[in-house]
Amino acid sequence: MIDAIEVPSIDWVALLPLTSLLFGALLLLATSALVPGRLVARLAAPFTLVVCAVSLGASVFVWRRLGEGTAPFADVADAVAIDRFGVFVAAVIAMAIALSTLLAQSDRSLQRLGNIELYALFLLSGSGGVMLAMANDLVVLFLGLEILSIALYVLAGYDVRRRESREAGLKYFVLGGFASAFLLYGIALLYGATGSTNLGQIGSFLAANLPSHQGLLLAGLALLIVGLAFKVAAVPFHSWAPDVYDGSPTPVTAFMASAAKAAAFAGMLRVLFTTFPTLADQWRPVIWVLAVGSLVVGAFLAIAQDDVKRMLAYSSISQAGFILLGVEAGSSFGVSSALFYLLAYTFMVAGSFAVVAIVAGGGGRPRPADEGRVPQHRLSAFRGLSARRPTLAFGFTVLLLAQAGVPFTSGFVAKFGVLGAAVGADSYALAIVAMLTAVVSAYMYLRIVLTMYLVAPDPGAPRVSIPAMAGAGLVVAVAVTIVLGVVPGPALSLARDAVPTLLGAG
Amino acid sequence: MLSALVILPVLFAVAVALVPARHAPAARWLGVAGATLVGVLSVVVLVRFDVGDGGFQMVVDRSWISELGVSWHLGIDGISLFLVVLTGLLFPLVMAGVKPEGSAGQHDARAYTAWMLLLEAGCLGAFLALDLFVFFVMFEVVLVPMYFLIGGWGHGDSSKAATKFFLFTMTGSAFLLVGIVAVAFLNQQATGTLTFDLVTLADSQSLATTTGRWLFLAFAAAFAVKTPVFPLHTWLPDAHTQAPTAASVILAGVMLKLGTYGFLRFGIFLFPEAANYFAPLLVTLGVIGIVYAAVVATMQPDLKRLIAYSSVAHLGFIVLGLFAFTGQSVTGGVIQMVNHGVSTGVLFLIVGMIYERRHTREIAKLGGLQKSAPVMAVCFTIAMFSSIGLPGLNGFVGEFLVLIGSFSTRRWWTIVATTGVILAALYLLWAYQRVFHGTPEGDNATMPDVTRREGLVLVPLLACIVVMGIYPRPVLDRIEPAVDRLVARIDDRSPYDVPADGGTAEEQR
Amino acid sequence: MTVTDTWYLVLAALLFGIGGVGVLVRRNPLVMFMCIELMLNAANLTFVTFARALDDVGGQVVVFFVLVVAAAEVVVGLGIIVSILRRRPDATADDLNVLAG
Amino acid sequence: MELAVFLVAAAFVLVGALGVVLSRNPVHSALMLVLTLFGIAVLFVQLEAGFLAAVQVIVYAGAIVVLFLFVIMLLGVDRIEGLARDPLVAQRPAAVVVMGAVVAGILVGVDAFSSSQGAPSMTGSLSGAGSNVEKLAEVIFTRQLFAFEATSALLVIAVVGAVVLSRRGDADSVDDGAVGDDGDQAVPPAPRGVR
Amino acid sequence: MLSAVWLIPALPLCGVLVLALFGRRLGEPLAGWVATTFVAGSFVAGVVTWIGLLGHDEEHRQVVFRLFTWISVGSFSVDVGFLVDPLSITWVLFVTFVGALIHLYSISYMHGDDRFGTFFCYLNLFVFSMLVLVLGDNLVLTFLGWEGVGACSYLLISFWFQRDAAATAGKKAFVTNRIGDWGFMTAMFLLFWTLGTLTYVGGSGGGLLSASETLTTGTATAVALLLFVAAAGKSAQFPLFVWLPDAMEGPTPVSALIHAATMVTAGIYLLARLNPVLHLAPSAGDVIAVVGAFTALFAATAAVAQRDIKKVLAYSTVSQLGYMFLAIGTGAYVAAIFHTITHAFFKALLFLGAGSAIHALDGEQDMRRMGALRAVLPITATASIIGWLAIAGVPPFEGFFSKDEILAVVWQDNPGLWFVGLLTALLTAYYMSRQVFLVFFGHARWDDPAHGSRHPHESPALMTIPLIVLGGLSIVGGLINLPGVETLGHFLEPVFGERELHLTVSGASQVALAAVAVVVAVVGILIARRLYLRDPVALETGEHPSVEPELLRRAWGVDGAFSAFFGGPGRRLALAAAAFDRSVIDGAVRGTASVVQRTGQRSRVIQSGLVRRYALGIVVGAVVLMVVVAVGA
Repeated sequence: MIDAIEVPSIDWVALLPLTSLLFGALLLLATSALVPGRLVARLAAPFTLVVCAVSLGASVFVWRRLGEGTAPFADVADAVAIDRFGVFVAAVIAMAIALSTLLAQSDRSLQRLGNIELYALFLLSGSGGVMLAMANDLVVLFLGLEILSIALYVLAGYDVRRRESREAGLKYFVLGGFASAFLLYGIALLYGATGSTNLGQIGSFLAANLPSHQGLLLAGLALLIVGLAFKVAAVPFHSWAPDVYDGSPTPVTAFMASAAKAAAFAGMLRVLFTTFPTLADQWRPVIWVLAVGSLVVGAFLAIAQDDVKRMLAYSSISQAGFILLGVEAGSSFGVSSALFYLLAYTFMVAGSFAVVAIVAGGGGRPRPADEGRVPQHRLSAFRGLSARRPTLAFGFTVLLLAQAGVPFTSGFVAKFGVLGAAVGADSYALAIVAMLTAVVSAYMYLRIVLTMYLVAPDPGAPRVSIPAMAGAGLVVAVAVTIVLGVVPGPALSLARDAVPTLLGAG
Repeated sequence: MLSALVILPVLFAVAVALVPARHAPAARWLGVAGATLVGVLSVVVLVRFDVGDGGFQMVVDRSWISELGVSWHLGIDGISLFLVVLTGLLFPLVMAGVKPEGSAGQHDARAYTAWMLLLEAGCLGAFLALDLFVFFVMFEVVLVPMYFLIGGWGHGDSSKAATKFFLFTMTGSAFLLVGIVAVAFLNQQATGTLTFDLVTLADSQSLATTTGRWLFLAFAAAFAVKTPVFPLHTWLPDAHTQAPTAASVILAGVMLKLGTYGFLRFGIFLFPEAANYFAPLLVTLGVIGIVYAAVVATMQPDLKRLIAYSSVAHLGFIVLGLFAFTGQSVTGGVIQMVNHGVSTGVLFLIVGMIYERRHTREIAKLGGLQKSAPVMAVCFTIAMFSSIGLPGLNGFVGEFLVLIGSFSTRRWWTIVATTGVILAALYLLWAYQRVFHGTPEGDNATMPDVTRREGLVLVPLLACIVVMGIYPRPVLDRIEPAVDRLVARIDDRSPYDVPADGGTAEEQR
Repeated sequence: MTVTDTWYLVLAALLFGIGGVGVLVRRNPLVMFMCIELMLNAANLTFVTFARALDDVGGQVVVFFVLVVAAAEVVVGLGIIVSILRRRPDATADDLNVLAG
Repeated sequence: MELAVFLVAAAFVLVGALGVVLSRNPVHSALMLVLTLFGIAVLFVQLEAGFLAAVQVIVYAGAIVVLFLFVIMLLGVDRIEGLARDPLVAQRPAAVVVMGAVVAGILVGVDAFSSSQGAPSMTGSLSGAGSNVEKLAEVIFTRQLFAFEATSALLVIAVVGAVVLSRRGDADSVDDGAVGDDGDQAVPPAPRGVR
Repeated sequence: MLSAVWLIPALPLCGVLVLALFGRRLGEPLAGWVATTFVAGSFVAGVVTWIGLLGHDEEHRQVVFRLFTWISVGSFSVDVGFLVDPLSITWVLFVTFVGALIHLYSISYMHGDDRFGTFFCYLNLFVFSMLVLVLGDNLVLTFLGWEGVGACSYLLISFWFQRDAAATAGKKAFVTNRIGDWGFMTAMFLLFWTLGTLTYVGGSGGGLLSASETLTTGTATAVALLLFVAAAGKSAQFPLFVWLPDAMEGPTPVSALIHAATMVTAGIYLLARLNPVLHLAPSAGDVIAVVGAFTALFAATAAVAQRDIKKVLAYSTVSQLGYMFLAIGTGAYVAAIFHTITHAFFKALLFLGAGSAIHALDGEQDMRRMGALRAVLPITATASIIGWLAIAGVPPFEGFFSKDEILAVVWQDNPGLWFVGLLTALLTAYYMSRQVFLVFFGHARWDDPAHGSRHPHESPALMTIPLIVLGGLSIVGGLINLPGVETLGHFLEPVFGERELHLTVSGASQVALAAVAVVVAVVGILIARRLYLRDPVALETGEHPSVEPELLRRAWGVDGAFSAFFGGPGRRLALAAAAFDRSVIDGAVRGTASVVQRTGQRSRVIQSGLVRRYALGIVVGAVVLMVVVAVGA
């Protein structure tokens, strides 16, 4: 009576960037359960790095394959988009995981809490991000987002002994749940308006018959954007970000600011750009509002902070505003600029938080009195860093200047790109707002630089030691930041090739 | 060749930064060697420059970021030639001749030298760039080394001044960046290719009048801040006052010229119509700057601040010249950029020497220094006279050309600007009197005179002041063809009937 | 009087609204969480309503996945809440304000 | 008949929802949640989603709410929450107004729906032959196979999360009670605008 | 012979270089001798050139030597080149001659100064600049010299820079001159704009001098007046004369050379050089004549009450320069130049004499503490008496001829101005007599116990030789342009041509006018004698307060008014501008910064840390987005 269900064909290789992360996590968990002793714990970080490398390798492979004859396609019954866009973001996320792992491995207090679950959650969360980026179905998008988020709730509250970490976990969870309810409701309305959750089907439906009464459609779209904007921490959905970034263990913050942001932007870009181009006149003003809000709030609140971690949190809001410039443009140049920005920002922000972690003593000898207390993120902890740790200070300076958009760093090229996209889309006002808030932000970056270089260190300042892993991560981040600033060509052309198209239509 | 001018200092900067800490003093001399090499290169460029050619020479054009249509496009013409040479020569001089300030413990010769070299690279890059992107990159990147030099080796509340400098300039550049991007993308919409190439963009002229005017304003915002044009000048006195001597010299001598050079090379070249349209505004501001800054300068209690305001006044002359759009005035403006660099450079150097010896720049605390340091007084006097515009010294040539050229198109403003000549004498001589004249007391009486090392820095610059005042022909001959080309561009759109080769009013009747 | 789909949709919207208000006005994190569940259920009801209106299975399948998500969320969410309330049983959402500014 | 069922179920749903929000005791809230979930299950039946109705009752009412109650009891936090007034100025009216605006916005969209609709049966017909469960199963294992597999990751996370969060954080002796637990017991600090 | 012209400025320039590089090593007195030699050489070169010029016939006495192109952009081009014509060579001769004598005098006068070499370096530089001024073949080069002499004047006035008065005076001189320079520059711009050239002779359009005949009256008037502003600054005409009395703070040879004989005549030279422009602007000429006459009278009244021996001479110089401008304005260029030359001789003589007296009294400059020096300083006294008689206009001394010529021409043009001139002549005779009586006659008042015992003695030969030479010239100098013969007038004929206003009054009238002038001079002398040599109190105290009112000593308070303006409203204006810059303009910048910062601080409130507020924010955002979407649609 029941017909045999015909399982859809699956191109497993194409899914490798995603599955390698997922299986890596499972393997890690399974091994740790089966093999006793500290061996697994010791090998967990290298293993995670290997998993990231495999994922990255798979991404490269799939990228190549997509370039050589294979057109982008929708896999697993049109639920997953196999295209260079997804692969690009998958690669970014894999790199972000790797950097965060390096950072976490150097964080003693996290290590004492057990690192295996940490890395597993990184990998799982990352796989959710990749899923989000590759989603060709709103259900997959929702699931990807939830996988990403739920793992992050845990990660934010990972350091349960610390009050800040717990608070961050709860805030993120409550607000995240609240926002995903909006997202889900939006998907429901879109489903009602179009009859499908599949992006390809929605896209072709809208292309064929744009309903005269768009109320349902637009309400759904608005709520969908609410959910995604929450994840990218765009104003006015940003309010969780400073507190959660501040309270979470620093490696987790780095992960949130890089991987999670990239994934959410990927989802936003794909949905808006491929599926709803016909509604561009409606969603572009929305993104415009989000962009201006993020730029202004991010910049103005950042300068009022005394805590470097919080400064960087607000800075990440303003950077999100810049990326939204590329989204707002609604052009393929805008998309590729946003992608380049994501790539560049991943390294900038991961490196920056690495410095915060190092200075906060994540790698130093734990001082019992400090344990569990507010860590040394305050600006005063950076006083005279150039005298104490010139290389570290220099590295941080490069990363900060990159975020300020100083030439010969990836940040400049990234800003240039999104600005170009905005201007190309005639959004002059937005471009000017962006550049002026960049000046305001620059004040904040300069304040940190100033403190490191021009203020004498406190006499009793603790010795800052740079743990090998975090140091390596920092070196990579700085190097990439500079290289992308001097020879951005290759990366730009990768981003250009990664502009998505509507898949699985019909 | 030109690429080497930009890249060499960077390489040396990296090398200097990599010198081990215990050899830090050697780093300085490595840096000086690098700067000297660049200086020699710039002289080679000067020698190889084809005098009669008004176009770009020694052009380098390589693809850099093809994805964005950006190319590494460098070239030199009469307008940039002497700015490049000035940069090439000023840097080794100040690096070798000026002991970096800052307490011994804090001072790191490596960092200082490396920043200086990076600054040099940026300045040269900006002067040589023929690609808007490259120009902007260089224009913006110079802020960083300057920020560190002012902040790290400055005096007083230097970090605040450095931040003010950085942010003020960056605000201007914000508009410039939007403008540059807009020019390129509008051109792309019109022609289909995305390029930032100056010449291509200038030739295609695809902009509507109103758009061109807006974009010119965006460009002008950045350049007006950098120049600085009244009323955007207030960062300059602060920056100068707190900056270390070497940075002050470079700031006044080279970096301010990025603004006026930008006006000329990019503002006027790309938007001749808009430049014409806004010329009255800029001329007005320039002239206000001349008079206003001079008046303000008279009352400055700090010698360095006073000279900083004199810079504002001098750059007002340059702006007047550039926007009067005659061959003489623009040529005068260009040569005045160089002149101001040299003479104000000397003034700042001497103020630095005084500060090094007396630990103050407050005019009230100085006096009678001519008695204790006669050679220094002579050097100051020469530079002062140059600054005042005494004929026979270089300052006169530029100022006079600016004024005589401007007179034909901006008569009344020129007459007002000429009063700046009176005021300049007033505030400089008064300052000189208070600092050098009178009977020295206390530490002023025992202040040592110029040392040999300092003399070696001053002498070439003073020689330059005299030689360029007496025989400016070689300089003018090289500047003029390029300026003529530029002026011819504007004249096509000028409401004034000024023949390109400057016929007379009589002939016109 | 026939019950049209609109009735269901309006009901769902009201439920969503009540849930939303609940999150905003309640201070007990557990109750706030319950209110979020209300909102998810509102979405579910909408899906199922649309599924019938469109004569499409897809909507119902989505609900299935939402249930799984809700379950996972509950596990993690309650874990976090427990970790807080265990240390301070009378803590309300308003008390969590160490991180601010 | 349909009307009656709908009205009763809707009443369950709304009363339950209001009960969740208005009960001062979290235990009551949890029980009211059950009421709502039950009402929704009834509506699911009405909407030809029998399987989902069952799952709703079993999973939601059965498992999830029990978890809630378990936590409440475990922690003994079944304290009465003073609802008389909200310490946050204007929070309540603002909440009602803005949430009302959202609902109003959705209702505008819903109204519009009556005259426009999406493409029918894109995934598969609901009314065709076969049981509801069969149809669901087919979609889950074909169209939504990927999503189905993805849920596994979600469950793994839930497990790992539970493990991680349930640690007392005493992997280390320098910890909680002493310094680590940072004075949560102290008088709660007043809400601060600026730190 | 003419090709020696480049040597004229080149020799002093060599002197400058030599002294700048080796001045200290040469030391005293060698540095002085070197400098003197170079200037003397320059004089010789000048004479050679002059002889060469005489070799040309009258129409061709205008030779240009171009060395190199100085500044050239587009149509604007000026050379470094020398224009040799009667006008320039006249100046060259008396400048180098008087200059050489004063150099010589300075060797002794500056004895013992520790910046001996520097002094001569500056002096040489001055002579060089002055020669460039007069020889330059274009206005810009003239301007170079013009500014050069100004700068040297500045350096030399404030030579004793330790003295505040000297430093201030130097600055004042330069800045006041700069006001004139504004006129000079603007005149150049106007000329270039209308004529397209600034080269006097040759080049496009045949040169400035011939092309200027095409100027409209309006332009010509504007140019003439602007040039007069320039001349007024340099030649200390009202109201820009204020710097000259103060300039007496410089060493006396400087006063003699720069502030009496040469530099201050640059204004005369400039106007004479551009006489074609002046010719087209009769109303400008009137202005010049009136201002000149007024200045002459005004300064003479001020001279009456001065106590400082040099101040008397300074105001006298201003007054005499007023005569020259009166002549220029009237169109009597030759008369003006004639008076310039005679003035150079007798005023240099008077200054050097005064210097000698000051020297003898160890720097005493107050005439009230002089007197009866005739006995101890016979040569100085004799020379000064010659100078006195010359300036007073007593025949046959040279001043009589030159002043008489001016008065005659002015009578012919405007009797009103003639009367002013005559009044001035009266005052001149009076105040110069007063000076001579106070210094050389009467009682010796220098041995004031309060100031210690003094033993004045005659100056050394190096100082007296120039006195003797100049004294001789002051007697016979009138020969160069005797009425009826007019050697100078004929020599300068090619320069001015028919633009020169020639005397047309009858010979009898001329004699009558001369007689009046002589009478006036004698009356002036007699009044002075009555007041200062016949009054016992005045003999004793060296002053006669009733005829030396304070107001006149302060030159009618003009200088005070200037100082009050610059020290008062001017200073306040500058202070206000500085305050405006600090508070308003920079205040706007700082204000923006602080507003941004404060906004940031204030907005932190929204980040309250309260989850429910955040959730509310999300809902608000959702509403906003829905509205925007709806509006966008």
